[in-house]
Amino acid sequence: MLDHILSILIFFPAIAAMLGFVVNKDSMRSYGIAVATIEFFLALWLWFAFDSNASGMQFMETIALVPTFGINYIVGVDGISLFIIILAAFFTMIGIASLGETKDIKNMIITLLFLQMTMVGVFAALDAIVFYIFWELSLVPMLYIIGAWGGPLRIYASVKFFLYTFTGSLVMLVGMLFMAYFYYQATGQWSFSILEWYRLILPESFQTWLFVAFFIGFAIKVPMFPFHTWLPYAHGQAPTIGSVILAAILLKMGTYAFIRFSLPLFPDASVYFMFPIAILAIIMIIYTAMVAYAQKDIKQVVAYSSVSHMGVIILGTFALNVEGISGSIFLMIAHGVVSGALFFLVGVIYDRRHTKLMSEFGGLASVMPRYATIFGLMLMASVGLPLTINFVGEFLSLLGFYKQSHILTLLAGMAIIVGAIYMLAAYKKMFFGVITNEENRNLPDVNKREMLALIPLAIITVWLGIYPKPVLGTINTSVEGVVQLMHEKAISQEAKERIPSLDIIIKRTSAKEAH
Amino acid sequence: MFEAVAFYLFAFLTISMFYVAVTTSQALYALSSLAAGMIFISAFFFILGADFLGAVQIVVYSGAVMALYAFGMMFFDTTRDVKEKQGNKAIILGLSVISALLIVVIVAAPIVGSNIEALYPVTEGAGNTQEVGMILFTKYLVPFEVAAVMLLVAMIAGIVLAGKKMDLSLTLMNEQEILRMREEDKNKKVLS
Amino acid sequence: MMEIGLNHYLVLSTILFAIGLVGVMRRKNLLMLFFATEILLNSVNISFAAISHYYGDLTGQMFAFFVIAIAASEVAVGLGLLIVWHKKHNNIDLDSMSTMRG
Amino acid sequence: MELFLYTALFSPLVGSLFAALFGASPKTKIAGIVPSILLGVSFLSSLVLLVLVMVTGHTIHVEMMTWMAVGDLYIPFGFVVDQVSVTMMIVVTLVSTVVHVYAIGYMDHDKGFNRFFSWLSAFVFSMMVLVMSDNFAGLFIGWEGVGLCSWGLIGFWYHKESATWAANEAFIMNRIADLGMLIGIFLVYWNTGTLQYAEAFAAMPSLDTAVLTWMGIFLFIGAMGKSAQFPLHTWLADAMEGPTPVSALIHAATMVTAGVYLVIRANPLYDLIPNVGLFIASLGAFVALFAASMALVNRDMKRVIAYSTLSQLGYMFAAAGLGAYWVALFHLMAHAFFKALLFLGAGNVMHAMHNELDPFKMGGLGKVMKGTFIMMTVASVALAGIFPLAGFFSKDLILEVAFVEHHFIIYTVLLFTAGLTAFYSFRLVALIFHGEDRYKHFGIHPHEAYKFMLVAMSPLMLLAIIAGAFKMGYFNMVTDLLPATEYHVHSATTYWIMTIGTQLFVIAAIVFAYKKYTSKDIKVPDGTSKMENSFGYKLLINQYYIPYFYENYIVKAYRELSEIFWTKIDQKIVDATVDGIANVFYQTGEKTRVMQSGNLSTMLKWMVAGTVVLLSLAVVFGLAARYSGEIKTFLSALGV
Repeated sequence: MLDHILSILIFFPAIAAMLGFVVNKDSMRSYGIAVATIEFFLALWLWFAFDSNASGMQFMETIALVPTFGINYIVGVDGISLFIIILAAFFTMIGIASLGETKDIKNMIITLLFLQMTMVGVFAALDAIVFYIFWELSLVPMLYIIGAWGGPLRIYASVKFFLYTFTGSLVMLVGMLFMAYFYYQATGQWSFSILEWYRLILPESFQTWLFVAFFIGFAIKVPMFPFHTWLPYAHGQAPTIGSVILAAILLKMGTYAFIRFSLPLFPDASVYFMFPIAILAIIMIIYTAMVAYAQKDIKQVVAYSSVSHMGVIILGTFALNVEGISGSIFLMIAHGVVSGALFFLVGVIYDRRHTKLMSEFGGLASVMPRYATIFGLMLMASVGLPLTINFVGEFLSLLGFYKQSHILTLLAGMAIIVGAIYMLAAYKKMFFGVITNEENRNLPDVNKREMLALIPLAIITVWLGIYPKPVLGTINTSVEGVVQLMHEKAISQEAKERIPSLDIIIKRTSAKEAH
Repeated sequence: MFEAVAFYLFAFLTISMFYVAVTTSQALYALSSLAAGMIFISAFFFILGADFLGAVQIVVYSGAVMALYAFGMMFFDTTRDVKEKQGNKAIILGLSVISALLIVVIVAAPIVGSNIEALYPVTEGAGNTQEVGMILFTKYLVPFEVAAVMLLVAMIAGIVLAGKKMDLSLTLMNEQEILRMREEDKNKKVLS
Repeated sequence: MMEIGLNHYLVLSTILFAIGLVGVMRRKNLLMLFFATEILLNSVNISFAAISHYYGDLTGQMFAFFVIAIAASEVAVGLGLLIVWHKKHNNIDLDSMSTMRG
Repeated sequence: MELFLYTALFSPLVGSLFAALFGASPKTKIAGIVPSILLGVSFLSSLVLLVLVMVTGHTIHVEMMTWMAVGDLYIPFGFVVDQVSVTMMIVVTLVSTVVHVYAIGYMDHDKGFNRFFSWLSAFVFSMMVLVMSDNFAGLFIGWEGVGLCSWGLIGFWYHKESATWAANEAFIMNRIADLGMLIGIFLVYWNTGTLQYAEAFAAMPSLDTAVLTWMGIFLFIGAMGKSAQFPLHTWLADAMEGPTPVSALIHAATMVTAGVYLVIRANPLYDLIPNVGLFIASLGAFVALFAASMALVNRDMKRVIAYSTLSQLGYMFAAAGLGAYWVALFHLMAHAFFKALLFLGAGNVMHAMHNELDPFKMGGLGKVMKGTFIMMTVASVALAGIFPLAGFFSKDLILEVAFVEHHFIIYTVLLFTAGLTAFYSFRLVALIFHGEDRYKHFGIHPHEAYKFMLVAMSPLMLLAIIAGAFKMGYFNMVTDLLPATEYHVHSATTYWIMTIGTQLFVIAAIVFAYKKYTSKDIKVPDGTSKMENSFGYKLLINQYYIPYFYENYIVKAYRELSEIFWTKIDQKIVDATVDGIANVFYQTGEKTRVMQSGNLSTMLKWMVAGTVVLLSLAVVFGLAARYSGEIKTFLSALGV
C-alpha cells in the first residue's frame, strides 16, 4: 500500500466524492469529515514513512499514458512538496469539520473533496502534463465554490479568477510543450518528466524565454504584482471555506512551481531575472501592505496581506541559496496556516454579523475574549513575531536574500513594519475601543465547532514557531539537492557565483559539527 | 489556330451564359443559360482531350442535374419573384474580383507549376476513355465505390425529403388548406 | 496569344469562379444559389481538366469526375431540402432563413 | 546549576501561563499571587547564579535545543549566564518581583486583573530570554517578545482610544528599529557565518572596518528603537497610557534598557569601531539634554518621569558609546532601582488622586502619604545623583568618563543635564508633596496606598540608597567580561573640584526647584501666564513639535498614500488594465456578433471575405518564402 500511497492520496478523495453523490444529505457532513480525516492520516503516514535524510523523490510511481510522446503518470514526493500535501489534507479536514450551516452542504463537501484531489495531484505530479492537468482542474472546484456560495459579486469574481489564472497557465503550457520539444531535439525522445528535464542543460537564450513563459503562469497564480487583482475579488466574494483553501493551498501552487520548475530548469535565467523579480516582490510587499491598510473590509485586509506575504516567499525563493529557499518553503506552510486561520476567524465574525466591514465592529475584545485572543495570536504570527511559525520562514527568506542584495533586503524588510501597521490598525478597529454598535454587545464567543478548526491551527502556529526542526530539516535536505543541481547546471559565471555549491556548505557544516 | 479560336469562342460563350445565369431574375432563363453553359464547358474538355469527361459532363450536368432542377422548379412557384434585396454591390464585386486575382496569382505562380509531376502519365496508344477506365478501376477503385454509395445515399435522401406529402400539391390547395397543414406540421414538430 | 496554354485555362476558370462567387453572394433565391454553386464547381473542373492535360497526368480528370459526382448528390439532397423548406414556409428566400441568428 | 538557570528563565513563563488560564474568568487574587511567587523563585535562582558567577567566576552556557538549522545556518535555543547577563537577570527579576507584588494592590479593582498578570509575567519571560540568550537570534526573540508584551500592556485598557493608539505606535516604532536590528543580524551572519555571540565576536576583528561599521550602525538602530532614542523616542512618553506598574517595569527599569544591553553585549564589535561609538555617545548626550528639557515643563507626572528615563538612557548610551560598558551597565542597574521606585511612587499618587496626573493639581500630599513621600524623595535624590545614593556613583562616573576621554562637549552637556535632572525631579516632588493642598479644590480625598505595596517597594528604596556600595564588587565581577578600563581623573584636585562642583550645582538646582514650586502662589496654570506663552515653553510642551510632525507628515502621508494606492493605482490602473483587456475581447465579441445574423447570405459574404483573407495570407507568405533572401538583405540594410 505504501508503494501506491501517493496515488491513493490523490484519488481517494475523488472516489469518495463520487460515492458522496449517493450519500444521504443528513449524513453528508460526517461522511465528509470521515473521508478527510482518513486522507489526513494517510498524509501523516506518508510523512512518517518519508525518509527525511534523502534529498530525492520518494514513493515514486510511473504509469505510461502516451508513451509515444513521453507523457506518463509520474508522481513522487520530496521534502518540498511533502508538507504542502499534508497541509492540503489538513486544511480540507478542518475545513469540512468546521463548515457552518451552508446551503447545499452535500455539493460543497463533494466539491471540496474534488478540490483536494487536484491539490494533492499538483504537488505530487512529476510529469509536466499531469501537473498541468491537475493545475487546471483545481480551478474548476474553486470556480464552483466562489460562484455558487459566494457574495453578491460572485459571478464576476469567479469568472475573473478563472479566466485570469487560466490565461496565465496557457502560456505556461506553451512553455511546457516547447520544453518537451527541446528535450526531443536534444535526446531524440519525447519526455514530459520533470526529473528528466532536470538533466537537460538549456542554452541561455532558451532559458530566458522559457522562464518568462513559465513565469507568467506562476506569477498570476501566486499572485505577483501587477497580476494580483483577481485575488481580492476572489477572497472578497468566496465563502469562508473557499478563502481558506485558496489562501492556504492554492496560492502555494505558484510559488511551489517556481521551485519545482523555474529554478532547477533555468538556473541562469533565474539569476538573470533575480533582481527584476525581487523588485516586483518588494513592490508586492510594500504596495499591497499599504493597500491593505486602506481597506475597510477585514477580509480584504487579510487578502491583501496574503499578497504581501507571498512577496516575501518569492523573495526567499529567488535568494537561490539554501537558507532562502528553505525559508520560502517554510513560509509557504506558515502562511498557509496563518492566513488560513485568519480567514477562518473572519468567517467566524461574518457568520455572526453578516458583515465584514471593520467600522461595524469595535470593542469586540470584551465581548468575545477567546476570539480576540486567537485573533491576536494569529495577528502576531502574521506580522512575524518570533516563536510563531511565520517568523521562521520570513527570517530565513530575508536572510537568504540578504546574501544577494543588501539594499533590496532592507526594502523588503519593510514587510515587518508595514505588516505591523495594517494588522495592528485592523485589530485596533475591530477589537479595541468601546462597543459602539449595539448589535455587537451580545455576540456569542467562538463555539466548539469553530474551536475545532482554530485550536489545531493555533497549536501548529506556536509549535512550528518554537520547534520548526521536524519540518525544516526535511525541507532543508531536499532544497540542498535543488541548489546543488542548479549550481551544477548553471552555465554563466555569474550564476555559478550566485548559486552556492553544496560542497562548501557540507564542508562548513561538518566543521561546525566537529567543533 | 483552331484550338485558339475554339477556346476564345467557348470562353466567351461560357462566361456570357454564366453571367446571365447569375444576373437574371427569371429562374427559367437562369436554368436554361446554366444548362447551355454546362454544355459549352464540355467543349473545353473535348479541346483538352478529355473526351470521356466531356461526355460525362453533358450527360450528368445537362442531362441529370438540369433535369433535376427543372423538376424541382415545378414544385416552386417560379413565376413569383423572389425579392432580392441587394446590399452593397461594390463589396460583392470587389470580393469576387480580389479573390479571383489572388487565385490567379497563386495558381499561375511559377512555383506551383514547376513542382508538379505526373503521377499517372497518359498511356501511349490508348484512348482517353480507356485510360480513365484503367485508372478509375485500379487506383481510384475505393473512392469510386464510395462515390457510388454516396450517390445512392443522396438519391434516397432526395426521395425521402422531397417525397413527403407527395400526395399534396401546394398549387392545387387553397390558402386555408395550406395554412392548416402548416399548423399541423408545427404541432408535430417535425424536423425540416 | 494564339498558343493556348495552361494559364489561359486557369484565367478562364478563375473568371468563372468569380462569376460564381458573385452569384453566391448576390442571389437571395435559394435555387439561384444552387446554380451559382454549380458554376463554382464547373469552373474548378475546367482547371482540373486543363492541368491534367498540360501535365499529362490523369489525376486531374479523376478529381473532376468526383467533383461531378459530388455535384450530382449535392443537387439531389439540396433540392430535397429545398422542397421541404418550400413546403413549410412557402418561399425560398435566403433572408427568411434566420433561425441560426445568434 | 542548569537547574537554576532554567528555573530563573521559565518560572515567569509558568506564571504567565497560569494567569492566562484565568484570562477569561473574573478576577482572582491567585492569578496575581502565583506569578509573583514564581517570580520570587526566579529572582532567588538568579541570585544563586549571581553568587556562583561572582564567587567562582565561571559562566554557565547551555544549549536547550535546536531552533533553526538550515544550510549553513544553525541557531539553537542557547542560554548563557555570564557576568553581564546575570547582572541583568538580577535587575529584571528583582524589579519585576517588586512590581508584581505592588501590582496586586494597584490593579486590585481592575477587571482585567488576571490578564494583566499574564502579560506582565510573559514580559518578564521575554526579557529573560533577551538577556540570557547566547546568540543574536535568541536576543531577537526576546526583543520582539518584550515588544509584544509592551504592546499588550500599554494597550491594556483597550477601551481607551489613546491607550490603543499608543500601543500601536510603540509597536510600530519598535518595528522600524527592529528592521535595522534584523539587517544587523543578517550582516553578522553573512560575514561571520554564525549568530553565536562568542564565535561571531571572535571572527569580527578579522573583518573589514566598513562591514563592521555597518553592522554596528544597524544593530544600534535596533537599540535606538527599544531604548527610545531620538528620533524614535516619541512612543515612550505616549506609552505612559499603560498602567503605572507597567511603566515602572517596562518603560523605566527593563525593556527600554535593552538597547543599552545590546550595545554592552556587542562591546567587542563597538570596540572595533570607535567612530560609531562616538556617534552613540553624542546621540546619548543629545538625548539626555533633549529629554530633560522636555521634562522641565511637562504637566503630566508620568510623562515627566518618562522623559527622565529617556534622559538617563542617554547617559547610559553616552557611557557605552565611549567604551565604558561597565559604567553604562552600572548606571542601568542603579537607574532601574530608583526609577522603578519613582514610578511606583507616582502610581501611589495616581491612585490617591483618582488618576489625576497633573502635579499642579496636587500639592501638600506629603502630609497624607508619608511613605510614598519619603520613597519618592529618596528616588529623586538618587536620580539627581546626590552622594551617597546610587545615582551619585553611577552618574558621576559617566561624567568622569566623558571628562577623562576628553570629550568635553559631551561632558558639559551631561553636566548641564544633571542640573536639569535635579530641577525637574524636585519640581515634581515639590509640586506633589509640598505647598498648599490644591487638590482640595477638585474634591479629591487622597489616601495612602496599601501597606504591602509600600513594603513591596521598600527593597527598591533600599537599593536606591545603597547600590553605590556594590560598585567595587560589581566592577570586579563584570570586568571579567567587559573591558576593565578604570576612569580616574589624573589629578586629585581636579577630581575633587569636579565632584564637589557637580554636587553643588545639582543641589543648587534642587534648591531652586523647591523655591520656585513650594511657594504659596502656585496656581494651576491656565495658559495665561507670560511664561506659558513664551516660545521656549511652547516648544518644550509640544515636545519640539516632533509628534506633530510625525502625525502630520508621516502618519497622515502614509494613510493618504495608502488610500491613493488602493483607490487610484490598484483599482484605477492595475485592475482597470486587466478588466480593460477583458473588455477588449468582450467588446470585440459584442461587435462581431452582428456577423452571426443568421442570415445565410451575409454569412456567405463573410465566408468569401474569409477566403480572401486566407488567400492573401497565402500569397504574402508564398512571396515572403520565395524572396526571403532579398527581404533579409533589405532589412539588414535598414539596420534591423
